[in-house]
Amino acid sequence: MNVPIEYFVLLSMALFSIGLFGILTRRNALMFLMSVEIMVNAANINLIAFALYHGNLTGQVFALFVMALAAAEVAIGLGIILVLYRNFRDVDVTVPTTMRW
Amino acid sequence: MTNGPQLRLGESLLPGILAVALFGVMAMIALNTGFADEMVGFPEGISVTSEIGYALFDFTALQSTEGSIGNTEPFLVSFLLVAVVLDAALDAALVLAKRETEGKPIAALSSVSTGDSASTQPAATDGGAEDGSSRSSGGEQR
Amino acid sequence: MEGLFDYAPAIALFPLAAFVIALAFGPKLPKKGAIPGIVATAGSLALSLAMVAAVAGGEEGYYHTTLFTWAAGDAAGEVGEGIEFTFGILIDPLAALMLVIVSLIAFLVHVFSLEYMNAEGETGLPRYYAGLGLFTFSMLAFVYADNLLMAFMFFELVGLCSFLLIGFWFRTRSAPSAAKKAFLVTRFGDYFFLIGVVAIAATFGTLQFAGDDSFVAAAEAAIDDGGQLFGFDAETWVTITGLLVLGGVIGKSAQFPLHTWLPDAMEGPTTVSALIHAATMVAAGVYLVARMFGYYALSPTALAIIAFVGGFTALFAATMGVVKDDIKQVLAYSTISQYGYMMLGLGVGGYVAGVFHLMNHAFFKALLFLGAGAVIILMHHEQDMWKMGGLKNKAPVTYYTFLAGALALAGIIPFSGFWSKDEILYDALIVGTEQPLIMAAYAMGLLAVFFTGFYTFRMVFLTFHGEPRSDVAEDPHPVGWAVKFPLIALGVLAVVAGVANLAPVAKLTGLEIEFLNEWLSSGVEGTTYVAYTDALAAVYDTGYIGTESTTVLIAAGLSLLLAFSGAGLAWKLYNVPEPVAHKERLGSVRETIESNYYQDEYQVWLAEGLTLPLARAADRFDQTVIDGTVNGVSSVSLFGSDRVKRIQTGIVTNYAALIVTGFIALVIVLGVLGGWFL
Amino acid sequence: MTYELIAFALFAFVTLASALGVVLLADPWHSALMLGVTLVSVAVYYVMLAAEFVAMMQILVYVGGVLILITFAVMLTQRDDADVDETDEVVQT
Repeated sequence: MNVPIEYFVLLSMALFSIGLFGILTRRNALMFLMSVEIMVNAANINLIAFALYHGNLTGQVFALFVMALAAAEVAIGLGIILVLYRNFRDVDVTVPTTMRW
Repeated sequence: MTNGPQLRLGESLLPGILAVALFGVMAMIALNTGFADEMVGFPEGISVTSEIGYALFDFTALQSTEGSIGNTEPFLVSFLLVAVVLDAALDAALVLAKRETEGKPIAALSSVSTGDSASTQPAATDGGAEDGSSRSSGGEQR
Repeated sequence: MEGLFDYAPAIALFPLAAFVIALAFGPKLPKKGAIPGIVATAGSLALSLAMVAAVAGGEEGYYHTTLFTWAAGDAAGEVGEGIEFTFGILIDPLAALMLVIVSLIAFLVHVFSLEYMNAEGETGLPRYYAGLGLFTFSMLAFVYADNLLMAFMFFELVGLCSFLLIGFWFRTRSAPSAAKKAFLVTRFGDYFFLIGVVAIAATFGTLQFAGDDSFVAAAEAAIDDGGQLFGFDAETWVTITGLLVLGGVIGKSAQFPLHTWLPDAMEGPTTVSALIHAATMVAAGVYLVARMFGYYALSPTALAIIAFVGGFTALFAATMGVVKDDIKQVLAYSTISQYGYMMLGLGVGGYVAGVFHLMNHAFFKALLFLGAGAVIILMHHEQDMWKMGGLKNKAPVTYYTFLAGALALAGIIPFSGFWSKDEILYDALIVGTEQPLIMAAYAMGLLAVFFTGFYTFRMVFLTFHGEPRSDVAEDPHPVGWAVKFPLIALGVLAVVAGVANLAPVAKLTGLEIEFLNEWLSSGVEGTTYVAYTDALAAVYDTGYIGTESTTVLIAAGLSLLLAFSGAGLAWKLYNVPEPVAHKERLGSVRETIESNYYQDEYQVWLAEGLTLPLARAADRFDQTVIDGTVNGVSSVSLFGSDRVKRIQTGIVTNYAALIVTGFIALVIVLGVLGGWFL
Repeated sequence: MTYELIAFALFAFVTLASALGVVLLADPWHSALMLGVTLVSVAVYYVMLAAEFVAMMQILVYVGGVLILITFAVMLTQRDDADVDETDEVVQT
C-alpha cells in the first residue's frame, strides 16, 4: 500500500467538512440527509483506512455496521421528511419553528 | 425538469465558513500527528471477507490464528442489535409514512385516490383534512 | 432492692400520664383532672421513696442506665471521640433526694389545688392540671437525666410549662405579659446554656454527668494533661463552658441580673408559684449546678463567680423584699434571695450546704406559698398585706404552720432554715478568710440575713397580728382539710428537716449526726461529696478564726444575731394593733428600692434602646443587602435568560452552527492544552 | 510516485468535486445524482484499502438502497409551482 494514511485522513476530513458545509448552508431537509450521508462516508473511510493501518478487521466490521445504521437512518429520515412535507407543504427546515421560544 | 445543473451560491453560504474552519483545525491536527510510515496491512493468503464473516458470527475457532489479523473482536451481539435497529427503522418509516383517516390507517402506498381528489387543503399530520371531512387528500400519492 | 430501679422511669411517667388524662378526659372527670394528678404524684412520691431506699440499701448505691440512644456519630470532639446522644437515667443520692422533694411538693400542691382551684369554681381546670402534670413530669425527668443534653431538653420543657402555668389566667392583662416575660428572660439565659451544651459536646465528645466517660472526668483529664482546647488553656476553657451553662442557671434560678421575671411570675395561681419556687422551675438551676458540681469544681474562677453572684443576689433581693406590700411579692423576693444563698453555698464549695438549703428551702418555701395561698383564700383573694391583720386567732392552723415556715426562712434556731443557711455562711466564712472576694460575698450574705429576718416577720406580723384592717379580714373564708393537710405536713418538715445535717452541733460535739454528708458521700465515683472535697482542696484554702469551734460559733452567732435583730425590728415596728408603713424613713432610698432598683427599666431600655435598633439595622441589612443580592442574582438570571433564549430559534441550521462552533472551540482548547498543534 | 498514488489523487479529486456538487447544486435532484457519484468513488478507496467486501456493500447498500430512497424522496417532495398544479401533485414514480 503506497498511499500514506495521512492522505486518507485528510480526504475524510475534507469530505466531512463538505458534508458539514452542506448542513450549515442548505435549508432543504433532503440536502440534510445527503450531507449526513457524505459525513458518514467520511467516517467510514477513516475506519477502513485505520483498519488496514492497524492490521485489524474491527474497523471494517464497524464500517459495515455504520452502513447498516446509515440505511436505517435514511429510512427514518425519509419518513420524517415526508411528514414534514405533508404538514408544511415544504421541506424547508426553517419553516417548522414551533419548538422555539 | 430538464434544466441544466445550477450552483446555489450567495449569502446563504456564510455559515459554511464554520465548516471550513473546522477543516482547517482538524487538518492542522492531522498534519501535526506523526503517523508511522508503513501500514501493518493484512497478511497474504487469507480471505478478508471470510474473516469479517467469522467476526460477525463469533466463529472464533475458524478465525485464522496465524498472522496478525486474528485479533478481531467478536461482534455477534452488535450484529444482532443492528439487525433489530434496522427492523425498528423499517417499522418506524412505515408508521411515519402512513396516514390515518379518523384513526383508521389507510394504505401507505396506493395508486388510486380514495376520496375526492380535488383537495385544496394541506393535509394534517394525523390524517384527514383540517375541515374534518373524511377525505384523504389525493395530494401526494405514492 | 436493686430490682426497684427498673421502675425508675415510671417516676416521671406517672405525671405524664396524668397530663395526658387531664388533657384528654379532664372535662369529664369529677374533679377536672385533680384525682389523676394526685394519684400520679403520690405514685411518684412512693417510687421516689423506694428509690431512696434502694440507693441506701443497694450495693452500688446508685443506678445508671441508658434507655435510648437517639443519635450516635463518629464525629470526634477536641478530646474523646464518637459523640452519642442518649436518654438515660442516673439515680444517685443527690437525684434520689431531689426526686423525693419534687414529687412530695408536687403531690402536696396537687392536694392543695383541690381547694384553692376547684373550690373557687375556676374555669379551665383540666388545662391547669394538665400543666401541673407536665410540669412535674419535666422536672422529675430533668432530675434523673444522666446527661447534659437530656437535662437541657427537660430544662426547656420546665420553662415551657412555667410559661403555660404563669399565664393560666390568660384573659387578664398582666398574666400573659408575666408569662411572656418569664419565658423570654429564662430563654435568654438558656441561650447561653445551649451554647454551653454544644461547646461541651464538641470539646469532650460526651455529655454524661457521671461515670468514667463523663465530661467531668474528661475535663479533669484534659486539665491534668495541660493541653490546649480550642486555643485556650484547658482550665480556661472549662471555665468558659461552665459559665455558659451557668447562664441557663442564672436565668432559671432567677439570679441577678436575670431575676426580674420571678416577681412577675406571681400572676399565676399561688399553687403554681409554690411549685415553681420550691421544687421545679427555680430549683432546676441550682440543681443543675449541684449535678455538674464536679465540673465547676475544676474551675476556681467559675466557682468564685457563682459565689459572688449568689451572695450579691441574696442581699439585693432581700432589700427589695422589705418594701413590698403584696404577700406573694415578698415571698418571691425571698425566693430569689434564698436561691442566692444556695449559689453562694455551692460557689464556696459547700456542696452539702447548698443541697441542704435547697431541700430545706423547698419545704419551707412551699409551706409559705401554700400558707399564702391559704391566706388568700381566707381573704377572698386579697393579697395586699395592709388589708389583712388579725388572722392569728381566726385561722390557727394556717398561722402556726406559716409561722414555722417564716422562722425557717428567717433562719431562727432550731428551725430547718437556720441549719442550712448557717452551714452555707460557715463555708463561705472559712473560705473567705483566705479569699477577699469570697469574704465580700460572705458579708453580703450575712447582711441579707438581717433583711430576711426583717421582711419575713414584717409579713407575718402584718398578716396575722394586730387588728383586722378590712372587712374580709374580720370574717375570713373557712379553709378545709385539703388546705390544712399540706400545710401541716410541710410545717412539720420545716421544723424538723434541719435534723438531716446538724453540722454545727456535730462540729462542736463530735457526734456523727451529719446524715446528709454521709448520704451524699456515696453514689457514682467522682460525683460524691468526698470526690468534690478532694477536688475543692486544690481550689480553695480554708482558714479558721481561732479554732474550728470558735469559727463555727462565730458564724452561727453572727447570723443568729442578725436574724434576731431583723425579726426584732419587725416586731417593734409592726407587731402593734395598728401598724403603719415606715417607708418614709428610708428617704430617697425608698424610691429606688420600690422600683426594684430600676432593673426592669434598664432591661427594657436595653431592649428598646440597644437591641431594637440593632435588630432594625439587621433587618435593614437583610432587606437591602442580602435580599438585594438575591433579587439581583435572580433578575440578572431572568434578564440573561430572556436574551439567551433567543438563541433557540427553532431553525435547525442555527443549532448545527452552534454545535459546530462549540466543537471547534473545544478542539482548539484541547489542542492547545494537549500540544496537538506543535 | 506510484500508480496507486496517482489513482488516489484522481479519485480524491472526483470524490471531493462531486461532494461539493452535492452541497452546492441548487436542484436536489442533481445533488442526489452527485451523491451517487460520490458514493461510488468512495467505494474505490475501500478497494484500495483491502476492503473489497465493504466496497461491495457500499455499492449495494448505499448506491442500491440509500441513494434510491433519496431519489425517491426527492421526487416525492419535488415542487415546481410553475409546472405542477398544487391540487394534482401526482409525482411519477
